[in-house]
Amino acid sequence: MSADAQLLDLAAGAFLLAAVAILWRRDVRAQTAWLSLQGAALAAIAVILGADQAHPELYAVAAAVGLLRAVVLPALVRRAVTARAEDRESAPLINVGASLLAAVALVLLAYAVAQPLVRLEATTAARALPVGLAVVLIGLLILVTRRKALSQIVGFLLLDNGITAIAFLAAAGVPILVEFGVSFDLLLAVLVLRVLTARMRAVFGGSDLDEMRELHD
Amino acid sequence: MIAALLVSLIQVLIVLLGAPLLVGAMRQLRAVMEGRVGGGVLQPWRDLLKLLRKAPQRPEGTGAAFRLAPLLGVACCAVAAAAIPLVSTRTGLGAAADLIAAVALLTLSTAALALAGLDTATAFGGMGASREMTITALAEPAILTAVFALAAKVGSTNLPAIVATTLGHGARLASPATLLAAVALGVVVLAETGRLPVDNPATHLELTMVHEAVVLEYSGPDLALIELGAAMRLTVLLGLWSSLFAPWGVATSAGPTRLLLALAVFAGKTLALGALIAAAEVFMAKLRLFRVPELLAGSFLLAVLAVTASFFLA
Amino acid sequence: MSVNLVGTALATSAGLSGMAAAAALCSPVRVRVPMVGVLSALLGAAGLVAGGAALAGHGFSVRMPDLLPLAGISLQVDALSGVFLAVTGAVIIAASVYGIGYAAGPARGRLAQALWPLFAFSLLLVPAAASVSTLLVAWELMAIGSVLLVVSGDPADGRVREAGVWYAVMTHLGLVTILIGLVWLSAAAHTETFAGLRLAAAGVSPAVRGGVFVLLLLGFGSKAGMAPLHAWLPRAHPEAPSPVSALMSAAMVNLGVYGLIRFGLDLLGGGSRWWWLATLVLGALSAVYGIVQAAVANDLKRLLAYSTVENLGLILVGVGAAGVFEDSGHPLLAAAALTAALLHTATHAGFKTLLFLTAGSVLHATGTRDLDELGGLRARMPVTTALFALGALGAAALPGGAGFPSEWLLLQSLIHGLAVPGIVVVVVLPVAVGAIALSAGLAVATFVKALGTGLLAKPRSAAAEHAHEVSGTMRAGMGVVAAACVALAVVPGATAPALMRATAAALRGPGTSLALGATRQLTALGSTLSPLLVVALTLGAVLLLRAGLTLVSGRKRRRAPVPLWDCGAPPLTARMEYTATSFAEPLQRVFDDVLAPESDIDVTPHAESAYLVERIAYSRAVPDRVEHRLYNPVLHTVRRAGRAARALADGSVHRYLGYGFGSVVLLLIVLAAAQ
Amino acid sequence: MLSLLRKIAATGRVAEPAPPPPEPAPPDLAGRVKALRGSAQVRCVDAGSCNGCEIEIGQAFGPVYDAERYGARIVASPRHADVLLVTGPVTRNMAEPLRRTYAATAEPRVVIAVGDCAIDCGEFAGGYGVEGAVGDVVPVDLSVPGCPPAPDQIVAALRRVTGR
Repeated sequence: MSADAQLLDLAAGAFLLAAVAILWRRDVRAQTAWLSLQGAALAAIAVILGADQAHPELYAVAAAVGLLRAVVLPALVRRAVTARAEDRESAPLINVGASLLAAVALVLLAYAVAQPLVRLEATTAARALPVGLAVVLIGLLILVTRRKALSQIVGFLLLDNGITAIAFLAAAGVPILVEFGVSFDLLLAVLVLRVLTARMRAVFGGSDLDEMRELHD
Repeated sequence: MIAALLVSLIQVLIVLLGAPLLVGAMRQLRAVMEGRVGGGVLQPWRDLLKLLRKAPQRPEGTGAAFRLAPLLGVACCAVAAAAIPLVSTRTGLGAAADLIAAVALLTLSTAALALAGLDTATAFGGMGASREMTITALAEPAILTAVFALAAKVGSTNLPAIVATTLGHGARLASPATLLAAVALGVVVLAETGRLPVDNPATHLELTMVHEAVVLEYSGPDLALIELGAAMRLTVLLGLWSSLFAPWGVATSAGPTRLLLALAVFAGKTLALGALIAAAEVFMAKLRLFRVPELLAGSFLLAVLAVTASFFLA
Repeated sequence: MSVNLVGTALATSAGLSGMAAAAALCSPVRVRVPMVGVLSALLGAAGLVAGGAALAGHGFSVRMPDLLPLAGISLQVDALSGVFLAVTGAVIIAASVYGIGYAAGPARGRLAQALWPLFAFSLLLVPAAASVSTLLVAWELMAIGSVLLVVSGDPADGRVREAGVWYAVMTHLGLVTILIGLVWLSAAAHTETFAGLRLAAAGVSPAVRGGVFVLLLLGFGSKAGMAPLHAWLPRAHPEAPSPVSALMSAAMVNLGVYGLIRFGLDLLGGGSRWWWLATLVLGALSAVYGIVQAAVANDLKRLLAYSTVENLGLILVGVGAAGVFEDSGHPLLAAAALTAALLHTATHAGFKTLLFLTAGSVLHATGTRDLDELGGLRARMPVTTALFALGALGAAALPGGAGFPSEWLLLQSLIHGLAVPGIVVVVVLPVAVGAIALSAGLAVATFVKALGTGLLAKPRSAAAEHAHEVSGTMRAGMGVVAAACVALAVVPGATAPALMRATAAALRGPGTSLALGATRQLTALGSTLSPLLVVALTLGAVLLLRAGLTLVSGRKRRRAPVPLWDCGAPPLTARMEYTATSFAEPLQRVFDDVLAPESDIDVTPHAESAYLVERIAYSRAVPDRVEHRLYNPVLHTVRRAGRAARALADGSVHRYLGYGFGSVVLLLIVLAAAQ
Repeated sequence: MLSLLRKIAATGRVAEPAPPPPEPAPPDLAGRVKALRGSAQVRCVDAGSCNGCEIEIGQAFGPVYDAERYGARIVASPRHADVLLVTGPVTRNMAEPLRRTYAATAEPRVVIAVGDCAIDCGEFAGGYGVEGAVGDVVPVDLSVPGCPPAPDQIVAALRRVTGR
């Protein structure tokens, strides 16, 4: 198979590996490191596709995505990690081992359901499509099973990375403006959440979502 | 045929003689990073020679299992070393050099040692055995699934075939399947050889011991065999890993010069991997025993991903 | 027709079983047990001969119309039946010889002794049946015989009786499902002979065939201990007398697999993919669940029973894989998978018989099955310990063990399964391989526990302290099967030709790619395994090392006896040993979510002060969760229904007459409405 | 991690240069020294010391004195050991354990009494809980005087055993 195809596979593999590692690690700091790697992989995918399908504007998208996903957002999360108590997911709702096994099922599911799409157009990009789907599912899994608000932000970012990857792989890149729009309100969302967690920590001394059930009354 | 047997013999000998040196080198690197001078690369050999000459003991009430385990440990590693294409793909076992068989042999040596630990009827022996078997049992799925990923591409679990095919298509190594499998097997190798973060080979605290607790009762020549076996196990597993994921330099043809080169490359690769582990251990702390399953579950996940990737992507 | 070896052997076995039963009924107890033992062993030998002949290519078929009203008895033996005949026969030989020395108390009674040969013969009859009615008769004979034998051990014991009830109920529910399925099938195909079904099955509508298969999967699966229908197995097998446990666990459960292969693959001709995916998944499930339960079991025979669930699960994985591959047009893969399943049936029968017999010897010598009470038998019962170690090696599927080649073959067939198109297959196979690997790993831990805490180390109780080696006949029984285990472990390739005939008979297709005649090694689908070479090399290396060691350390080789290192404290007692419970504790924690163990700590404070603890009681039990979650609710509802029904019967005659009258009127109304 | 790497690079070797080797072991020990081939696994036994000696032993095996470079290593079980480093006056409770430890150590074995208390009970001589000096319980081959002895003296004693 062609060098491009192999590079794309490689990038997709790294993308997926990062998602798994984020699920694997409890330490939010380590998670952010993997998050930046995933952002880089995402940018790489865009670049490869750009080279492959001769869409020069994809380079610009790649640059923007790389900057935002690999540098800015992880940095924001990292800066949100201040209090020692905050920086590891001590007790997720289901233990890490089990959630990893759940991830196995999710990935297999992603591959299974994506097959029709893949068969639709047998390009390398399409064959890597399930990876994006799998990352989306893993992101959702993190959103569901993790307690700390920060871990949830991480899951949220994972989810969005997955969506972007799908966009790239399926439609050879969403229109540049859309991408920027998405990315920026994502940025906004993260900032808001950060401020919120900071305030929550200031007020309640922790951002454990279970402890916040009492807030609604 | 003679040449093949010779290759196997050479492999066994280099593992047998080189394993303690590998351990020595790893300890030395660690010492240097800790600002010490270190005992030197030859220290493990000095220890072994001394232990071999010490008076053999028979702890009360221990039986055949206790006496057999050290021998079996070394023997299994030796056979595995003869089978795995560490230096050349033309090993003496030929078609019978099977990946699953090699892995099972190493498991056999672990089980024998665990039985020996239980046989002593001491609390620590039993504790170590229990932990060792727990880890082995949970490592098995990751190993075999990774094997599955590698063998499915080649269509055989025959080691020389796998290595030869990989050498044929070097590009395959860069496929996600292979990379994921490599990470998965790497984690398992750490667990199976009792390195950090699964087990601390240098611990003196019985309550944190896994492998050390099993062998607390051994002394003299038996202990020498145990240490030699552990070192050989490390060497063989590192060699297996490098033969599967970095097979460059493994000779596919006979010929003395070719073999010598392959020998040198093998030594280089194994030392490099060992150095990597030793350096990483400086930064790592031991995991709690009940965090180890997480680690192994993760490696199993990676192995499954490798299988799916090998089917869907490549 | 000329004299037929298979037929003669079967007839001989029938005659022998009759003689043995008669001898058991009308001979004094002193003579009874040895006589029955010898005759039953000969019976088994006859079965072995029949199976061997069938595997060697001799066919046999006979019809005895007037032996059974309506349908008559019709028998037919092909290579597939041959496998199960041979395995069963071999198990019968070992168990019967062993039983001579083992039988004690109630087990020596007339009934128990008479049942044994009849049960054994029914086991031979099932795979020889060639018509639905014959099969059902043989099956019911087998069921009744085994139930009675289970309770024959110690009818006074409450646990034995409970196990018997569980087993009786479940085996008959299984029989009912099989009955419905087969009757439905024969009704749809308008014939009940296997030959006829084989031809007519193609004409039956897929829906009917699917329904029939589901019923058969439930019925035969429950006999084969397939989760979640396995609940009877870990209850009945431990409570039965050990030779009976061996016969049930190593021979009877196989017949469930036989039924599945015979009907699913052979008569129904493969059917559709989902049948076999279901079989495969259920098999993988049973494998993992069985071994996880075995890993935390403390009762030696219960542990072995759960290990049976695991191994039968592996066999079902093989059968399921074979079906999937056959369905997707990969005859070679299918043949390899089925061969793996059949080979594992044989090897499992070997090591499981050995394990149950040795466990029986332990029970016989110490009077307990509780691993926490055992230990230290190494010095007291060397032969038993050595043979148990051999069996454990086989069950752990390690090189040199009987289980290793068959599991290797199973993995080979699965590894090549990725060639099969279809998304489901690709999703299922890796998970199946993971499940097999997990069960293999846990099996190693389980049997290290069983051997290490049960037989090695120091005795943990007076019972184990005063154990003694068992009698000659028992050792002979164990020795026979041990030899078979070694043979299967070292030269599995020798079985290749026979197994290929069997797979060919089952798949009606070509043989496998197993190397014909290459008895030294096992070659399948481009991979080769040579257990002989591996074992020889390892043993050679061990001897070489010993020699080298004596050379290095010279004459000082004499080992100076020293006390165990006790950290300087006074000597270690047996109470400080690691027990089976403590050994399994980490695994139990890891699988907490699966096992849901029930442990409770009860602290009694001292009389003077609440801060002084007088004693702490800790108890832990790992119940079968499936049983708790699935069976108990059902049983509860049944019980409630029963109670409600009791209210109807209050003993007043008028009321009963009223019921009768009411029902008649109701019937008339229905009839009127129908016109 | 990076910071640790930087620290490692900045610190470099902290071990002091090796002092000249001490005079060889006494004749009765020479044979065993030869048998040990420059490798000595060490088991420490605290027979009742005030822990001053333990601190010094810890230093002896620390980065600065680094006894390991001469082939000495601390092990977890007397079964693995050749050398027993015994400290403190032997108390009544520790006398038997000390004997057992000595018995558990395989030949050839060396006993080093570390600190004045180990040599002659030092401060605690005649104490009601004191059984006697180490020499009264097990045969002592080398002794390291001092209260507590300096790490380099301990290292020197160990070097006489390993002969390096």
